[in-house]
Amino acid sequence: MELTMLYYLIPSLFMFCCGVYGFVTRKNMIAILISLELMLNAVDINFVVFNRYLFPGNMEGMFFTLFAIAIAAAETALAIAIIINIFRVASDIDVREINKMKF
Amino acid sequence: MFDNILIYFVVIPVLMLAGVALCKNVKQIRAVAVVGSLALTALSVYLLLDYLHLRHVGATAQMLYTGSWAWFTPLNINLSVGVDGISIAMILLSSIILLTGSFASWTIAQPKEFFLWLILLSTGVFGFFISIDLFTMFMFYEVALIPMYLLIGVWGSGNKNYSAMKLTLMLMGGSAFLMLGLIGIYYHSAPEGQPLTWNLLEIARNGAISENWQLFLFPMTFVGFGVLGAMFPFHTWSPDGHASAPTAVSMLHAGVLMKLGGYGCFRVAIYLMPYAANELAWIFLILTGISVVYGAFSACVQTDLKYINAYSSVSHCGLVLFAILMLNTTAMSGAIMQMLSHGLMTALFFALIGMIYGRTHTRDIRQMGGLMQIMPYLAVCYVIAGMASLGLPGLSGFVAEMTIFVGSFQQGMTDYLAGAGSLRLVFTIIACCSIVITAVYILRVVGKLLLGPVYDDHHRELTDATWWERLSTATLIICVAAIGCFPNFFINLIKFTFSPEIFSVLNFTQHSGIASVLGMN
Amino acid sequence: MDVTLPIIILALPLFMFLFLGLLGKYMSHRLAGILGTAGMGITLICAYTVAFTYFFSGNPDFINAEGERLQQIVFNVTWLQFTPSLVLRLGFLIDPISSMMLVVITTISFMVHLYSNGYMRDHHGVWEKGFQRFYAFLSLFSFSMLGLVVATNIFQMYIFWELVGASSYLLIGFYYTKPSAVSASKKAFIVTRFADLGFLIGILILSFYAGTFDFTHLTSVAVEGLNHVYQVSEGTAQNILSIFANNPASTFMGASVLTWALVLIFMGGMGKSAMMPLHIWLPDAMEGPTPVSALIHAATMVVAGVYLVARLFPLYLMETAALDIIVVVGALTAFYAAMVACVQVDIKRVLAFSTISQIAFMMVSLGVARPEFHHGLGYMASMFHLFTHAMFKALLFLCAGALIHAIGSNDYTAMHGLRKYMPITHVTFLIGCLAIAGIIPFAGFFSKDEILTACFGHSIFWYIWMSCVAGLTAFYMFRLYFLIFWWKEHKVHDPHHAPHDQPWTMTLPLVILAVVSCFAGFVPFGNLVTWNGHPMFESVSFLTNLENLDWSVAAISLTVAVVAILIAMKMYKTENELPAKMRNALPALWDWCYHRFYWDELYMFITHRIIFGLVCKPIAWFDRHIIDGTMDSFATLTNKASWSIRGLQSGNVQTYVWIYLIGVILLGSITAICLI
Amino acid sequence: MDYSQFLAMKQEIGLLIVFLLVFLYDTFMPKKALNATAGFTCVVFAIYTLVSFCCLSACETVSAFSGMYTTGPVMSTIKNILNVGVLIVLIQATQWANSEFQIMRRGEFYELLLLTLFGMYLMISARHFLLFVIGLESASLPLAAMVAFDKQHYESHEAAIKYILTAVFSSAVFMMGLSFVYGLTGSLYFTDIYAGIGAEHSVMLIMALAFVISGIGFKLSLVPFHLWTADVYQGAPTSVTSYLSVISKGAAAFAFLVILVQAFGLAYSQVWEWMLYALIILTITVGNLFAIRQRNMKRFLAFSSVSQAGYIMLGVIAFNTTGLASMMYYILVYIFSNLAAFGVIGAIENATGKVNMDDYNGLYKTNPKLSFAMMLAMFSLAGIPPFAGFFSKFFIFTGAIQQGSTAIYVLVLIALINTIISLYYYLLVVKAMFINTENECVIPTFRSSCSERLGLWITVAGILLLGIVSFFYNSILSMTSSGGIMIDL
Amino acid sequence: MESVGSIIMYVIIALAIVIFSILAVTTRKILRAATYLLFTLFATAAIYFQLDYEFLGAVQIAVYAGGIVVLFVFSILLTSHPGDNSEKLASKSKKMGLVGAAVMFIAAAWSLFSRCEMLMTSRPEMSNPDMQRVGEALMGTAHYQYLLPFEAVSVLLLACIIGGVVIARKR
Repeated sequence: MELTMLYYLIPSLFMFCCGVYGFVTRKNMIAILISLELMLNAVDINFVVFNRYLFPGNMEGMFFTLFAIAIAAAETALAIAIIINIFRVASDIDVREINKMKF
Repeated sequence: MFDNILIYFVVIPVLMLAGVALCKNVKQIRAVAVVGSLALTALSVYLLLDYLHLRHVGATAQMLYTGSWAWFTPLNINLSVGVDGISIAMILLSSIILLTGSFASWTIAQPKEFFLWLILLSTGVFGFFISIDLFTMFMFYEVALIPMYLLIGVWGSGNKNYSAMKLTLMLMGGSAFLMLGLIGIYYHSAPEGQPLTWNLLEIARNGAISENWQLFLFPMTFVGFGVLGAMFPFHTWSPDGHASAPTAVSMLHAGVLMKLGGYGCFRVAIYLMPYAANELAWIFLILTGISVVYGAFSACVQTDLKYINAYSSVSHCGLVLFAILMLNTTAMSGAIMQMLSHGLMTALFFALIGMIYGRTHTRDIRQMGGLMQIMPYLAVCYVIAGMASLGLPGLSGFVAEMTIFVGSFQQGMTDYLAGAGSLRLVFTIIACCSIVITAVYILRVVGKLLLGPVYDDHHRELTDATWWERLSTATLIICVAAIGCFPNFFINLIKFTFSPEIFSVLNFTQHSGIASVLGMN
Repeated sequence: MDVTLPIIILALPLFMFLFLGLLGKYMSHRLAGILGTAGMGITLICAYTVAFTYFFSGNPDFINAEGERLQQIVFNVTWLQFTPSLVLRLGFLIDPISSMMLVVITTISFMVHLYSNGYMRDHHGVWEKGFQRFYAFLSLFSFSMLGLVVATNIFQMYIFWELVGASSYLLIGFYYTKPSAVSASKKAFIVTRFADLGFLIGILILSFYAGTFDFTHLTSVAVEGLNHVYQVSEGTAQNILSIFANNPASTFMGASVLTWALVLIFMGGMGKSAMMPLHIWLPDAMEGPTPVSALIHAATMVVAGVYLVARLFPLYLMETAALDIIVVVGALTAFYAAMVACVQVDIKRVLAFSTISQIAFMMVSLGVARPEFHHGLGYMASMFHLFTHAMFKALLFLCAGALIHAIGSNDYTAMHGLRKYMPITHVTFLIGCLAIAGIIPFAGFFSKDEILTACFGHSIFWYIWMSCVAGLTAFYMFRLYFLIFWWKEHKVHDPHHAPHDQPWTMTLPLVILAVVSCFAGFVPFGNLVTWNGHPMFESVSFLTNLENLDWSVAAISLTVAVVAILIAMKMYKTENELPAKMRNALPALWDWCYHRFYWDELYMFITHRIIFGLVCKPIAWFDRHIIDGTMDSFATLTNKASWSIRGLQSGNVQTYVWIYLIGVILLGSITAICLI
Repeated sequence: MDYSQFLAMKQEIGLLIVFLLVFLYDTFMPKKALNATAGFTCVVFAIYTLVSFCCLSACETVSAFSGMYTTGPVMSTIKNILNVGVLIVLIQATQWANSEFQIMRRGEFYELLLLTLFGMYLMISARHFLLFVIGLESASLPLAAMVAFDKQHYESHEAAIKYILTAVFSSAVFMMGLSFVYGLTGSLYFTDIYAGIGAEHSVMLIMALAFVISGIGFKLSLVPFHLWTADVYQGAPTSVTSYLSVISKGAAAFAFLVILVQAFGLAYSQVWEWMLYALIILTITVGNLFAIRQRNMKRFLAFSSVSQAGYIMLGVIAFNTTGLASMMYYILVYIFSNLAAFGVIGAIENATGKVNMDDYNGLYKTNPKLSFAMMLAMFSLAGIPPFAGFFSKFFIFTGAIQQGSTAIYVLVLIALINTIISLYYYLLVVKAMFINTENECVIPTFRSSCSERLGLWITVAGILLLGIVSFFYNSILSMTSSGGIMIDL
Repeated sequence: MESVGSIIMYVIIALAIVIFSILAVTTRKILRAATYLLFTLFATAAIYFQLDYEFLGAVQIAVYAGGIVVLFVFSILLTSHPGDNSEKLASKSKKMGLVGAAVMFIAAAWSLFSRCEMLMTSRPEMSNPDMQRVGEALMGTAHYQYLLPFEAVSVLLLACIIGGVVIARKR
């Protein structure tokens, strides 16, 4: 058996879909953030795998992942700050309750 | 730029706008409006005479006073102006109606805003008529449309919000098609390799729009302008809009704005796309033919004075487009005459209706009667307007309609004899029937409204026209009679444009009565 | 001919109209009346001068060496140029019939102007409201009518045709506060308008084929055997003939295009001349002031139809099918109107129906005229009858006006036995009756006799038919005469206000017209007015007409007339039961006649139920609900769509991303599927 | 390692200097001087705008960091256009920033704003997807903080969380697409991608393209990626909303064009063209349909801006220099029109706290000048001559039609028909102000602050002049067409 | 041909990713979700290691596992009500989630499999990117060197810090 690229892409894809599922189903906003982390992580894996298998000569994928991790960290921090703020205001972080503005 | 006389037709209204904006009280506003519109009228009369003089001394260019100033150079958009007899006729019409409209709105509430919008509207109108650049033309066209919304919405009556919105949206809907058509024309305005142009004359000279494209662009432009020309089935803004509009706005709208539609139809759609005009005329002939009788029949059973007149406008303006589609010199000249005639007479009508409404506070003919005894001046004017509308010789309606009928019939018979179908002939005869129906609804109104015993005793205390109202109506009546009595003057003014050399569509159907083939004269 | 007089003839009435119409209310009634009458008087003088110059000056412009009368265009101004060949000109054409009409119109018009000075005020001398306006309208009418008769081309005729219609409208509706007058005027206008539609289309067809509107071109046709026709080259005439004869598409629904054109033009004539079925406006038009009825609805405007056919007569000759139609329409109308006239109560209505009947006589006469028979005797007879009828019918109407003025009612039931109170009126009315009944030597005798002769020459059937109508004419006129002046003694309620004869302004026209009615029959029309200008008689004297009578026809018609008068005398001279018996004997007929064969009801049904109810209202409904509804529904649909998709924006961020995801995948996959 | 390459990024450096100045001022100045932070920022930024326009703009295409960063006349121009917009936003925001509740965070507001603008600069100039992503993120993440600025309002927080969650989701999808692109081409340089995809027509690339488009479509709020727009616009402070609606949209639109042209290019245009057809039709229509129901002015303008984005995209799909110029011009005009509207809304909100359309009933009676400005803005947005919006709309249609296919005619027709719907709702605002009178508590007459008036005057002047004075469009168009082919952007 | 060890390693990693991903998004307890996320991130790091990107793996563990997850745990503690740490999922949103995830999976799989031959590539030889190379790439301006993004991301982080400060600050 050879570990072709497919073998790495499938788990990553799966992770991404789990992230989608989590985003759409979870009520807790932090859980949603967790799902988003999964998605971003899946993308990172993709980049790395493509880089490793197809274009071992450069490090594009790797560096993209590197920066993506940084961005993800920043984004998480910001999101968590906002969530905590909301918790202060509404004392609830159920995303389904956050729908005062609609239609 | 300012040595071209035409530019002043835009400059004066803009100055008027500034003037009105600076005015402190109603008297100053009136003064600005009257002086400005008088200046415009004088200018247009001068233009008319000078034009005739130039033609007399042998000017043969299609458009005179042409001028072109670069605007959006990369797209070849210029501010190009130029007029021929038709434009001059329209400019004259517009200035007269603006003048009389100013008088008719002598005592309007919030005069400052009202006149601002009204003058903005007329800026658009004048600009449209002097332009020969499609872009500029379209821009002025839209400038003329939008003030209607506020004029009706703020100063209107009845179901004004609905009407104003409907009118604006429907007209803008038309201009949506129009815009597409115009841009399409632009991209086919010149043969491969030559610079594209928006200039009407150059496009016509190039004749580069391929037949297939004509078939696509012609309906776009024709419908676009046709909406404003109240073509069936896009006419429904007209009854509601006119019914709700204040007097001067109805006057300008029915008198001038609806003419923009007809003018555009022949100046852009037919002039630039002769092939498609010839091919597709039948569709629009049917629609406009329907408009003619349909509007007249509808007018027969209306009870609101303005609705009657609005439907009558549908009928008359339908006749304009109908005649244009005959694609022959006589009928097209008739169409222009009809525009002039309808513009003046319908303005007169709306002025009178506004004056009557201002006194009786109703427009329902069932609740009025015997006004001849109470306000004889207005009543007599109304009768005269009615007579003009039903085509009494000596007034403008007759000459216009007869020219149209003669021209249409000629074309119809030619078609028929050439084996090109009897559509034109049949619809000409149907359109002729409208003169009877017109008589029916006009006399019905005259009989119910003006004659007979006084319906409402409260009306007995009402007064007759004031001096400014008299001035306004008398001016219009004089103009109506002038056209009616000296039609050849106007026909000669118009006719120059409708020669096959200029209007290439006439080549497609070049004809004359068989008699002239045989050498009869 | 000098253009001054013709221009005055047209311009003066127009000027008087504008002058009186615009400034009338600032001047006194009397002044307005005087000005109006004086203006008309001047016109009368001019018209007479022109007519007499034409007929009797012997100027080679008007008459050639062989004594044939020529057409002469005095002036012709381009008014509106439709196409290079179709030009609408306003001009002044003199020829026998227009000269004759000038005389008729100005005479009657002047009489009416004069008469109205007395008529249009009440017994206390108070002027009618709108007196100045009345004169203005009369002037307008005179202008239009004069313009009509001198028209050089068919479109000019149409213009003035419309104008006389409008002035008729204004005059019928003169008492505009009266609803009946308003509706009568409206009816008159619309019915004639409808007829004019036919006229217009006829003109369009004719002008398309002929390439001209001008009468001189249209009617200069050479008919075999007659060489001198208005001095037009034979080639041109052949041209027209060939156009109509050889055109490949010249038939339409079984009739030639020319027939269609002529019939449609005749339709216009039917409207103006109140031929059945377009006659319904004329009886109602009696709502107007009586002088107006005399002028417009008896003498001048209503004969415009006849004049029109006469004007285009050479064209009609080319298509005798159209003439046959004219005969049928005319004969039916004549009979119908005579029947109805026998039972009417309102004296003006009797006269109105009588007018219809008499105009129908003229029509029939034109219809039966053929060059083969006595050089187109029917044409001459028709014009002759037009002339005499104008005189005596105006006389009768003016008499009726006098009666109405005196009594204050239109019904003979309020009159009876007036002979003692109004002797002048009595005598003049009797003269009028004798004239219309066709008693020798009054005017009507000669003209009617010629008509019957012409009929006789054409077809025995129509001859008998028209003779019967002539008998009926004598009957109903004398019925009227006896019922007004005899029947029983007049009851006078108040001796101070007994009916009496009228002021001189009214009497003078009556007397003049009565005298004319007595002698008009001796005018040698055959030498003045013939269809081709060719004189009928070798020499002319006062008794020419008498000498050239066809005595067999004359004797029969005289007998019929006398018998009819005797029957009328028997029935109506004194109060008796006979009329009631007659009525009971034929109740259905009487009823139908009395209700004018229910034509008005039929029209009401068609206009109100069919046109208004089944056309206009549905169209208006369709417009508001279907067309407008569609336009509105665009807006409604947009709004509905807006509401229906608002769920997308649920406010829940999870839905947002879900839609985002599905959206992006759909976008990608649909593109992928489409492209791969 | 030629670090002098940083000097190619003149405008970015200038912007960072402005940022540093503001940052230092805000951090180190005494408390009293802090009241002038707003004014200081405006002045500094104005100077920068001017300098940027005069000196910093690139006269010719300059590429740095081996093609990762490019600037040129067109890029400089769009940045200058954005600068102008930001300047107006800054001026308009002064009143709000100095309000009681915002004093604490005033400096940070300006700092964040400048940093997001920096992100947009990067988006515009990036020719490498990594740089682009960083630009995209720095243009959107700090915005979340700005959206959350109105701490006393719950809506502000709600908007912020909705914004950041969808933004991150969108960037995840975007990066997923990028990973596919990378997998197919092996590089993230636009030029390499352009060369790499060649005639590639696999599902993978199409899907990747869809993901990429969705990521930028999110910033541009194209339907169906627009759902955050309305909520965020409504919840965010008005100044932030106006910034979001014009500046970030303008930058994204331009970046979109750059990506499509440079990375996916002509060879692939038939694919993305069809996607864009669908997106444009959906965007314009759905945006309009939502807008007609709205009563909250900010939410209303949110949907209006959704549909405006559709029109901007017409310039992208035109795929020619006229289209590019028209798009830039459209953005410029749109900045002025929309900022005029937001200026009025902000002024009224600051004075009375009212943002509903019904509250505007009878506004003309009490505040004629404001309602006049608002009317001009509405007419300009609706594309009514002689205001600038007409010209921009006309030119963008002209540009689109220049492409010449039948489909584009249909698309433009649909867009034109949609202008009728948009006219309807813009007129609703005009109607509320001028025609409606039935209002119990009319907004009283008030005098708006100097900064607000200044902002409004600038925008109104722009609305009136940008169209009639042909200089602006002419110079943009001549500049874009002088570059020759689109690929040189 | 891979060594058996790496295959076993792969299987473990893949299973861990799949299982912990599922658990992370389905567990009701939010703290557990964070924990599962941590495991997933570790598994990801393991993939990086397996694919010879040691530096990246290290960063992954340091930043993600060490930083972000801790952040999550703190925030969870800050925002959870005592005794309210489980959530129920509405079946409707479950369905939506399933559909969304499935559609995503299908679409992505479809697109991946459209380039089958690419998926089947075996791992080529590659010299480990040593720190030298990484550092040069990070500081270089040439092709495939990332100085500019590095600077840009610092600006981004600065912006996020300021944003975080603004949000976190009371009032």
